[in-house]
Amino acid sequence: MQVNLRNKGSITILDIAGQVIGTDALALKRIIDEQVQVADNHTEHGEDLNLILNLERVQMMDSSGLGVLVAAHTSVRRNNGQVVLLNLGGNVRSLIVMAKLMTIFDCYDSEAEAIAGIMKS
Amino acid sequence: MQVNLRNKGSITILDIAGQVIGTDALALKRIIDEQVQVADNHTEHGEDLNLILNLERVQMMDSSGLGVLVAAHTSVRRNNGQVVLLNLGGNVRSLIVMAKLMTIFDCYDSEAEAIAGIMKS
Amino acid sequence: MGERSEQVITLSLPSSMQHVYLLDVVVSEILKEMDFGEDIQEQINLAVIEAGTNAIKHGNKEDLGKKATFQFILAEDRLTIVIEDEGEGFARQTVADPLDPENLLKSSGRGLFLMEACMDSVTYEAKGTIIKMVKYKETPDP
Amino acid sequence: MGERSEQVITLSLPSSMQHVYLLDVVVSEILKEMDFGEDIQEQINLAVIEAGTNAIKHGNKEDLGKKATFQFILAEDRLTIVIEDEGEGFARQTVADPLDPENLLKSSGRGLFLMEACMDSVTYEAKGTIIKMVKYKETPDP
Ligand SMILES: Nc1ncnc2c1ncn2[C@@H]1O[C@H](COP(=O)(O)OP(=O)(O)O)[C@@H](O)[C@H]1O
Ligand SMILES: Nc1ncnc2c1ncn2[C@@H]1O[C@H](COP(=O)(O)OP(=O)(O)O)[C@@H](O)[C@H]1O
Repeated sequence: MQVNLRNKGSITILDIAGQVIGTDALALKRIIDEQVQVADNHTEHGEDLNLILNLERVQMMDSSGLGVLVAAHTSVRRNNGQVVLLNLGGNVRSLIVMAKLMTIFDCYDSEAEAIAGIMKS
Repeated sequence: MQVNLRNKGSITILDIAGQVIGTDALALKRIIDEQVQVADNHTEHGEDLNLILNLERVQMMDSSGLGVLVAAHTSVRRNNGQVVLLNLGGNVRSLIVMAKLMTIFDCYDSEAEAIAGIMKS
Repeated sequence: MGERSEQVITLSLPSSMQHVYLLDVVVSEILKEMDFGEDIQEQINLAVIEAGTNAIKHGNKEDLGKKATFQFILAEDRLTIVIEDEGEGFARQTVADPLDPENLLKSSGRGLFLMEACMDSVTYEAKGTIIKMVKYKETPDP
Repeated sequence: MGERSEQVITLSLPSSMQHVYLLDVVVSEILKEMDFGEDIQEQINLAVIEAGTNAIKHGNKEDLGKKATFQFILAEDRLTIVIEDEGEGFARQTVADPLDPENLLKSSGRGLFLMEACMDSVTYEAKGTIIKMVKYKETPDP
């Protein structure tokens, strides 16, 4: 798994590639937790945390990867922010559909739409 | 393994890619034997068989792959032709060096040189 | 049918999550050898990763002295995968349903559900220390 | 040293040459997990393919009922690979030297030579039905 972090204004974008299974799911959780930590420290100054997870290049995800998405959703919500998903491939999409998680995540097919989606809410 | 056959004048070029091990070595042997067969049928009309084996995209070769090269050398020689090797990668080169087969094969780093080499002899 | 041409490939791993990737490449290569469609390959891969992760984590509790063993039984019409761990087992029926709305926001508990969703049959034997999963090449006859 | 952190991965295959590719991906993944350099990885890969091919072809004579078994013993300073077949074995010293000029044009007979050239040590046990190969991470202490 490779994760690339970028910022667009107040939004943090994670471009995730490869397999999100096993120890890599754990590693992704740690990266997201760090972002939450940073936002926590800034919240006093009124900053929200909004995350776009770009899953375009994720080849495989298992239930622990899915668990990381859900955990991210929960902890980011606590910071008044949201996690949205970008570019779901067939595999990841059917995983999320199977687990009935489509209602929890807003999903977008372009970065501009994802950013607009976050701004609106 | 993938093999692509091309002709440049009277010379047949085999572009070989992938792994030349196990059953694929056998498959390569069959392809080369077929070329020899075709040349055999034409020899009455004075045609020689000359083969360039382009190994640029060979990722791995084992002793059975090496055996195919040697067998090709022997049967093509019988047809008054020669087998030359093109674009040896580090792996294949060290395999051939280890097996002391450098004296048997002429090796080239460009197709033009390989063709010129065959024409001269 | 196909019994005579059954081939068994066995892989046994020390119980470390680092070896899950090895499991993944083995399954992928076996599926390439067989004639499963691409979507089906991904489903089987996922089910084996889930079962392997459970055997290593929940069964053997990542004790490197304990092994997770995978048997791949290749038949003409189906692939059977038997996963065995050296743990204490568990009772399938005591595991909560991850689709229950009150469980949707839990970050774990979806592995068995996904295994069962991806395979044609999943059975639990020897108190849950042996899991047998089957995927048919086409829908099995009724 | 490193004895305590030894991990054993076992793969057992029906004796068909089609499974040599599975062997290759397993070795490649194990070598990725360990810290061998790229050149060394290729040498080990080659040695295992040669030994596996011999076990399947010469040892088990491609009898699908017979297994070729590969044990990968991962230690901190070395990888040991034990290959076992269910054949009748052979005597290493009776195999002709492929570097002998009179053998150079033979199309076979280079497998054992390459195995021995690529690994730090190769030993033949149980009449040649078990081959044990070792590669150290760095040159072993004298
Ligand atoms: N091989 C196993 N050995 C012991 N317990 C297991 C095993 N597999 C699953 N379990 C139990 O079933 C529960 C649900 O497993 P699963 O659905 O895979 O979700 P998760 O692994 O995220 O907890 C686990 O938390 C564990 O208690
Ligand atoms: N596992 C084995 N069981 C029985 N005989 C073997 C085994 N490995 C090698 N041999 C014998 O040693 C010979 C040389 O093997 P090798 O150097 O690998 O060359 P090749 O496989 O091309 O013949 C084989 O032809 C075979 O007779």
